[in-house]
Amino acid sequence: MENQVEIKTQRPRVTLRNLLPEWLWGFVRNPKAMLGTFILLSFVFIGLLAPDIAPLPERGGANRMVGRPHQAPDDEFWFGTTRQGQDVFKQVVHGTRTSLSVGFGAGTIIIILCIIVGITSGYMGGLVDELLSLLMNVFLVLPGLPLVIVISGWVDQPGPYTIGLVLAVTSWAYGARVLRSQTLVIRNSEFVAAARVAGEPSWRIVLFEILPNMISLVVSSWIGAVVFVILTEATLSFLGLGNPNAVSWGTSLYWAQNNQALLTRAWWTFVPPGLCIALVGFSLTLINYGIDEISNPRLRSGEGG
Amino acid sequence: MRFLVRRFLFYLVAAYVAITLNFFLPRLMVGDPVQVMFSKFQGRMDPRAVESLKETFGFVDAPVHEQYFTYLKHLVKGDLGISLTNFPVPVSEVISGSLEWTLRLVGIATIFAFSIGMILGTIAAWRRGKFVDTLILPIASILAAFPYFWIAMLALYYLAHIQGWFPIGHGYNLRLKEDWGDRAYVSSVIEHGMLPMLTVVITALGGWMLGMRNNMINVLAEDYITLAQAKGLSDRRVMLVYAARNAILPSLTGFAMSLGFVIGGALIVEIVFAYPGMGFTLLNSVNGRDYPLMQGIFLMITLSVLAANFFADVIYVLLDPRAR
Amino acid sequence: MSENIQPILETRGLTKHFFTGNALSRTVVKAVQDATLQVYPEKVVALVGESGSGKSTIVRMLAQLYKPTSGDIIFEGENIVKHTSRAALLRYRGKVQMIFQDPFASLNPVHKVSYCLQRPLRIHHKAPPGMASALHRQTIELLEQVSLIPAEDYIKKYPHQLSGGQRQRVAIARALAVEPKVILADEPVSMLDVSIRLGVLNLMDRLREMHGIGFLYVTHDLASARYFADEILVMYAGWIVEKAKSEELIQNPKHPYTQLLLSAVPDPSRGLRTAEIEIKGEIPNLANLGAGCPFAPRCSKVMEKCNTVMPPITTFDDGSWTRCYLFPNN
Amino acid sequence: QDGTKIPRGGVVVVSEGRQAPFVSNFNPYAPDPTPWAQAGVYEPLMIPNAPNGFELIPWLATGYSYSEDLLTLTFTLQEGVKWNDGEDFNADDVVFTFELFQKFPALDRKATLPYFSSVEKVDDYTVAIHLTEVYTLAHYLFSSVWPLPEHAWSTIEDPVTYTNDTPVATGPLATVKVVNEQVLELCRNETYWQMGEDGLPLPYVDCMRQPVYPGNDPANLATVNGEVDWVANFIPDIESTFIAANPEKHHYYFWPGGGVVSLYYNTEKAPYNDLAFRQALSMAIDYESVTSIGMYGYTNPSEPILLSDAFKGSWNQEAIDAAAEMGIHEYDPDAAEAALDAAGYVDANGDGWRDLPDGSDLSFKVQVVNGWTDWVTSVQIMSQNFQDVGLNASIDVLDFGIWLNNLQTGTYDTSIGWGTGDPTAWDVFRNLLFSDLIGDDGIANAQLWSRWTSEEADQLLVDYVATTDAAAQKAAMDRIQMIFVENLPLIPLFPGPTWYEWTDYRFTGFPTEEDYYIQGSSWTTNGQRLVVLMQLHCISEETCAEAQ
Amino acid sequence: MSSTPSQPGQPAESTTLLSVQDLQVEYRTRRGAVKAVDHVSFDVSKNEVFGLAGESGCGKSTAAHAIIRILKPPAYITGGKVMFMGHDVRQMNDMELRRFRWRHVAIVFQSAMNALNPVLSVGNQIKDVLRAHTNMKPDETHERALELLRVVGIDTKRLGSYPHQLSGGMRQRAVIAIALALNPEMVIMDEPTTALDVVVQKQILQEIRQLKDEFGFSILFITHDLSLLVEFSDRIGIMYAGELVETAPSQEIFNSPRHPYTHRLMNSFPTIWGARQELLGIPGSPPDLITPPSGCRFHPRCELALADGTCKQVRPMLIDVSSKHRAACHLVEQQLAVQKETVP
Ligand SMILES: Nc1ncnc2c1ncn2[C@@H]1O[C@H](COP(=O)(O)OP(=O)(O)OP(=O)(O)O)[C@@H](O)[C@H]1O
Ligand SMILES: Nc1ncnc2c1ncn2[C@@H]1O[C@H](COP(=O)(O)OP(=O)(O)OP(=O)(O)O)[C@@H](O)[C@H]1O
Ligand SMILES: [Mg+2]
Ligand SMILES: [Mg+2]
Repeated sequence: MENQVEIKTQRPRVTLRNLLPEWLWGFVRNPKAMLGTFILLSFVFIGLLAPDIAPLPERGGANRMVGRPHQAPDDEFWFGTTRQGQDVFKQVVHGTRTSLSVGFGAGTIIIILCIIVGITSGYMGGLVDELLSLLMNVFLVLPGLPLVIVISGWVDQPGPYTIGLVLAVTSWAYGARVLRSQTLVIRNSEFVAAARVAGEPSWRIVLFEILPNMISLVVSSWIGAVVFVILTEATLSFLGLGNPNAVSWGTSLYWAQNNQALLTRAWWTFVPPGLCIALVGFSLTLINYGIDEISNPRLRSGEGG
Repeated sequence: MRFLVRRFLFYLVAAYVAITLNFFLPRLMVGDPVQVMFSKFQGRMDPRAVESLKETFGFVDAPVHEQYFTYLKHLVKGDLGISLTNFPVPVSEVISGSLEWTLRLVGIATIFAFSIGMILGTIAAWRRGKFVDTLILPIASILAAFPYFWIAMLALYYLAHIQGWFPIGHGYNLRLKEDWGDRAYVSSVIEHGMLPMLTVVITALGGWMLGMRNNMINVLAEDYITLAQAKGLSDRRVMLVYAARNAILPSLTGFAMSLGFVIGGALIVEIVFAYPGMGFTLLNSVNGRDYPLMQGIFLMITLSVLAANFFADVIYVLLDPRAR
Repeated sequence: MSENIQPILETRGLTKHFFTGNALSRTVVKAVQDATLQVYPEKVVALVGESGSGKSTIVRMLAQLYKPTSGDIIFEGENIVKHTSRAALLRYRGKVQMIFQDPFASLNPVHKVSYCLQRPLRIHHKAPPGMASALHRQTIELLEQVSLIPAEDYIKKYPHQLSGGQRQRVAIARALAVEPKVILADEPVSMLDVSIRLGVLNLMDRLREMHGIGFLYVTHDLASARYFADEILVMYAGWIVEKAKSEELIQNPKHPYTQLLLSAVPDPSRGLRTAEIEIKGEIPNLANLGAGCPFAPRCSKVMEKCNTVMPPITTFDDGSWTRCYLFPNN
Repeated sequence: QDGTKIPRGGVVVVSEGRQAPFVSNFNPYAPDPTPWAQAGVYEPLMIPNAPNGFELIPWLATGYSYSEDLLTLTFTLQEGVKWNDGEDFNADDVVFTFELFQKFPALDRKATLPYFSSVEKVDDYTVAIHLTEVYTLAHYLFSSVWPLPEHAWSTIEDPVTYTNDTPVATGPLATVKVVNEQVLELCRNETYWQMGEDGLPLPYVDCMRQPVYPGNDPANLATVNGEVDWVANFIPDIESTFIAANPEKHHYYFWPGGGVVSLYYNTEKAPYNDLAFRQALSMAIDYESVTSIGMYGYTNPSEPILLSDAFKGSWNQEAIDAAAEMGIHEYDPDAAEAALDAAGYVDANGDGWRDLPDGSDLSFKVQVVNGWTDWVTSVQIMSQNFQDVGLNASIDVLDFGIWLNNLQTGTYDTSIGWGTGDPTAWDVFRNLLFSDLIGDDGIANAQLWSRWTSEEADQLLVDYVATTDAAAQKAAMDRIQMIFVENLPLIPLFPGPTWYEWTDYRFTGFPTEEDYYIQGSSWTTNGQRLVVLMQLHCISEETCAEAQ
Repeated sequence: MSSTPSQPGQPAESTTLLSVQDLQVEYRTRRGAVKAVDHVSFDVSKNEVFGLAGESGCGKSTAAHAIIRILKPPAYITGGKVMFMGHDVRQMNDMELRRFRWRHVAIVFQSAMNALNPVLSVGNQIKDVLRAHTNMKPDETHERALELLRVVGIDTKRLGSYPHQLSGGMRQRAVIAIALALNPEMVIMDEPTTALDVVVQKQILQEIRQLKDEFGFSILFITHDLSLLVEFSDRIGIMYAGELVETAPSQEIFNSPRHPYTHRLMNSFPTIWGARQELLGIPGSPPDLITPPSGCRFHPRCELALADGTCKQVRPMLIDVSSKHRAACHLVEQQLAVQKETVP
């Protein structure tokens, strides 16, 4: 028993709130997390500053045809032009906006659904839990992508945001389940019992006792959801299930493929959007690894010697 | 055993939900799918002809619950309706051909990705900071961040088209007859499956590997590992029997749960590689607005995923006595 | 405990059954059966038993964290099992508080010490509303009462910045905040380091005297029960099998289980005394208990009827009692 | 063939953009039968030769004639034709086929039902069709059906859902060898009625194999790799991809003879009901960019009169000149702006976009079908053109079904859409202007999507088919074109190119740009590919062996 | 200083089985090195039960793990010697180490639940050892496994059971069975009974005692429960904050502890024996081992600490109080010095 005590002092529970400075410190000192953050922030900046980085023509937006078709990268068109004579650089820069906002938007909806369903089910227990768990498990085993493909087949002209929404509605189960099991653990912990004995009402227990303890889990689930949405939105757009007129990385790839970018060796229409998706995905994954390592010190590499 | 019975019951419920969802999806959509579906015949065909076609497809007005029971009744008989794009071929017949190819490709690729991921993850954790951990792991996780289709297209273009190492598309050499007794056919099936498989494996590997590595690291900190080492067992035995076997358990549940995603990803690869599986049948049905076929395919994929999940549960029970 | 003092908190026939498993296989865990106990002001009652014998379950029912399956809990003459309104609950919690076993788990790691202490003050309106300074002063006082001095240092700390003993003191301060009449202490020191256990026990003893608080002290350690409590209840497999004044119980155990327990306590003065009492059998599984005495399979003096009917309570002149056929009711 | 023996054998590999897996359905009247069931397994009565002004080539019918009153159309049938089960093909089969339509309207894929009342067997090889009204182009319609074998089909209970897995047919490729989700392989009908130069039954090739490619991409890769012989795929940048891969052996010819793809608008709505607005739109479109970028330069801007090169003989030069005079159908953004200004479409509220003359906001969408990327690009260019002249245009990419439904129900602003390409110039205008095409339910059939009609045009169209007098028909046709140019019910963009590529690694006999004896695309369903099939043969015995 | 500090490298007595000399172990963390075991020396003789006691975190387990070299990073042995039957454990290569472990020294961990692999049957975990170290045939290992279960008092039917199917007591016995599988010379028991109830604890300790008498192995017994330790061990070492502060035969340490820490520790345990008395405990809490207090590590909690600052500045050495009793305290040194002066 004493031993447990010792282990616990060794490994303080990591939660954003309690350790903000320490957590940040851990985060800042984690090379993976920092590399990920750096890449991500670069993209966020690109997205935010898109109109300044790649000013749009007065009319027609990033899809406006401004050059000759399939021009290789040069001084004027840094990433070359598409078969339609559109500026790939502009499309990629403005696509960053779309992809990131869809990713973070839908990711946020997902995590909110996860929190609502997961915590309700974990905290309430009983019949509510049974039913919600069933729902979660069902959504878990239903194959996600085919379901989304089928649903988007029914939606009228799904733009990136619509796709994001469809993804949000169908993909919350995994996170909800993780949060639920964590809630179950925390709900049975002594400090929750202590709060009840102190006379705290349920809503306060959920919001002020349970939720803050799951911040790192919530954040990593959220990031996972964002990655998932970005990748899946790109996939669906690529398959032509989205709106080909939108400006997003997936759409760029759709057009590249339609114009036989590889056969015509117009690699510049194909590589940048793909790399952007991969980089953002990779950066978020890195951040998640970082969070994992911070909340579970065992995973850290190069500990000690 | 009780665990398996419970899981089985759950899958029954999940299957039922999927079936019901499948029924209501088109009915929940905005607009009139039937109208949209038949609009392409309009103008090309006499309205009378369109009307009688509608009837043939079974789009008759009836209360929803009646439609639902008819639907269930038909399902029980294995009748998934009639494909629109392949009229009047039953959906079940359209699917049956491609299902086999998908199961083969996805099944084998997934098992490969999973096992290689498990092995590499084990090694990465066992020899932390060494080659696998510091080199292969980061590469695999970068690859995992790329969209499936992107890698697939590059592979197709470079390895198949430019280098000519692999055939471009299709499940076998179309000059041959489908005949599993024929050596040439079998080897062409293998040859054609390589590249799609490789893509699935490469993109899925990172996730499994990392998961396994982290589980391994947690397991390695357990007392029973220390005890096993103290017992003077060989490293191999400790690594495989004591550590890996325990570390694989959480991955196995994860594996079962993410099967739906995996299959989704593999479908995309099929599309890129002209592989004759469900993926491209599904895409076609979507592009052709072949609702009955879409529903049928979704149902089939779901049922396969459920079956695979159950299979994973069985393995879980075999590996973990606590679940028995 | 003399008859003239009224117990402040008592239970009658308190029973708790847990239903576990799923729809396919339901099992009943009979965690507590027919428990009767009294807590008196300014006195300590110890509840001793092996792990899983139902001690915490009793405490949690008393803290109104679990609903009893049957039986009554009477507090200040009122049966609180029947009063379930939120206001009644809050009133009760203002008078009966609890200290948990694990000070590392019973303080929320995300909240500072000040939050822990001020929440009960606010909830139970112990501080004049809106008076931040009063709240602060009371917090300081509480910390000083539990010897966390200088209190100002502790008020801003997070639990993980405190040692185990300090944490348990904060937990005690939190219980004290509502000025309770009864404190239910569920193994409050078993998780603490040997060298600081005593400090916490001594602190609780001081507070008992100072505030006249009645304690229900749960432990599996007979020696600390003897040290801290006036009266000891021994529990086995959901049943309270014996009650006596501390010294009486230690010197003159009646129930065979108590005897076994005592004999098992290590005695440094002698060295290992082998096989003084034959120890056999295993702790029974609460999920499939028979109707008889749960100790019967391990009892060296087992009789036939032990296996069929649980012995009734036999009360002795000094107020102690036991449940054993060796002491027939006369 | 200069006395040299034509080599026989080989499997022609065909790709025609087929993306869906094959299922066995050789019922030619199914909504979506297996490819080549219609012209390959079965054959039509006659085949219109598109490059040759749609002259009808005798096939199962040797000729046709109208009765005096023009109310009966008689076909004489080819003698000596046998079904591949050995039965003779004769008038009974043709009569049976038309009567089957009457019994099962769902089979009437050619929409013949409104035009005939009954079919009559005159003798074993003569069939008379009694028309419901005078329609002097009926021979095109009725010659396009694929006769079914009465002896095999009369017993079939529900021919609508009948999948006809082992077809009884007359066609040159009536033997089904493989049909699965990846490949279709049809082989020669050993008893085919047409003979080759060597006196043996045609075709020279043994089989036709068509693999499934789930998208343009893999199909084009295979094509570029030279794996396919006869192709009907859209290949972007064909010169630098397909041709560059092997300029010697790779060929293509995109005959610009298809229906004219046009910009439609709903003339029942403002501002499209305003001729001035329509004219301004026609001046704003950069036709060159649309064809060169949107269509990859595979076609040319259409003449203002909606008729493609296939109908060069019917062109009314006067109408073309009139259009030029009006300045319509000529990319001139300044003129467009001026026209808009003049008509009162100015930016009234200062939001940067032109408004309606009454001051209310003007913005519109250009509809296009999702996945039809050449069209999507064209629409992107046009909407950009419109924006450049101050019109707030945006793009609405729609699912095909919804797109068509919108066009038919008139719930759209503007849209790109196809036009009729065959078989006569009359069909082109009739499908676009004939007011009867709007049904009682308000559905616009054929391509009357712009809903612009005039009594004069109606009358001219009726007159045209009520006579066989060529001069009268020419006059009517000229006038219709003039009406079209004057009223601009839609803006013709470009004639739809027919995708047609071939390789001569293994086979020869394909129509070439120089000798375009028939439309070369294997994709045509009106039977022209049968004519090509009769010509195809291996280059040599070696290439036959190679093509297995 | 006139004392005789413990001399590393002293030739071991013939009965000495294990000799730990000046052992130093540290955990290298980001915050700094935790000196968990600092210059610890003790011997264990054949057939002896040597008890190691101290508060949580004082380095008992670390020392035990260091003896059979199963420490994992970030723990590193940074100094000292571990001699077992004259062999230096620190010098052994992998092969020698594997052979040394279990054949000569076995270990029983604190919590049996965690020490048993949950997915292997108990029988398999016993047989594993036999397979790794002997050439027994399958039926021989089976026989031996059954025998071992019998020895520790588990129904032999349980051979195929999995850990979760056994009660806590049975699991602990199974772990002991594994430890005894190869008849080792020494068994290290790291809090083998902490998770158990007193009654079961008693039962198991009695059994261990019997087994020890029967098979004649030594035990290094680690616990924080002094009463238990005194009752069970022949000799006891008391650790505080990574240092060994006192060693003596158990009765002697119980009756006349010399180190103030030991003294206070003895005074922290209520007992059920003897009269009920007020106990004091030890004020304060154990130090952080990254920056341990200077001098005597106990001095901040010691009310007897010398006013002249010796305790604060000078680190006391383990000195012989009597032939079998050693303590590391300046007070003891002083007393001894006084004694020496008065009794020449
Ligand atoms: N929420 C619950 N659901 C089901 N069973 C429970 C629950 N809580 C306790 N039990 C069971 O009730 C019995 C008594 O448990 P309790 O926690 O009261 O024992 P305890 O005497 O406090 O033990 P310990 O000394 O380990 O704290 C145990 O068998 C336990 O498994
Ligand atoms: N992995 C680690 N990293 C850093 N410090 C550690 C680690 N493990 C143990 N320590 C530190 O080493 C010291 C000794 O730990 P050890 O486990 O040996 O103590 P112990 O005496 O066995 O305690 P217990 O009675 O709790 O088992 C402790 O202060 C602990 O904080
Ligand atoms: Mg308890
Ligand atoms: Mg320890």
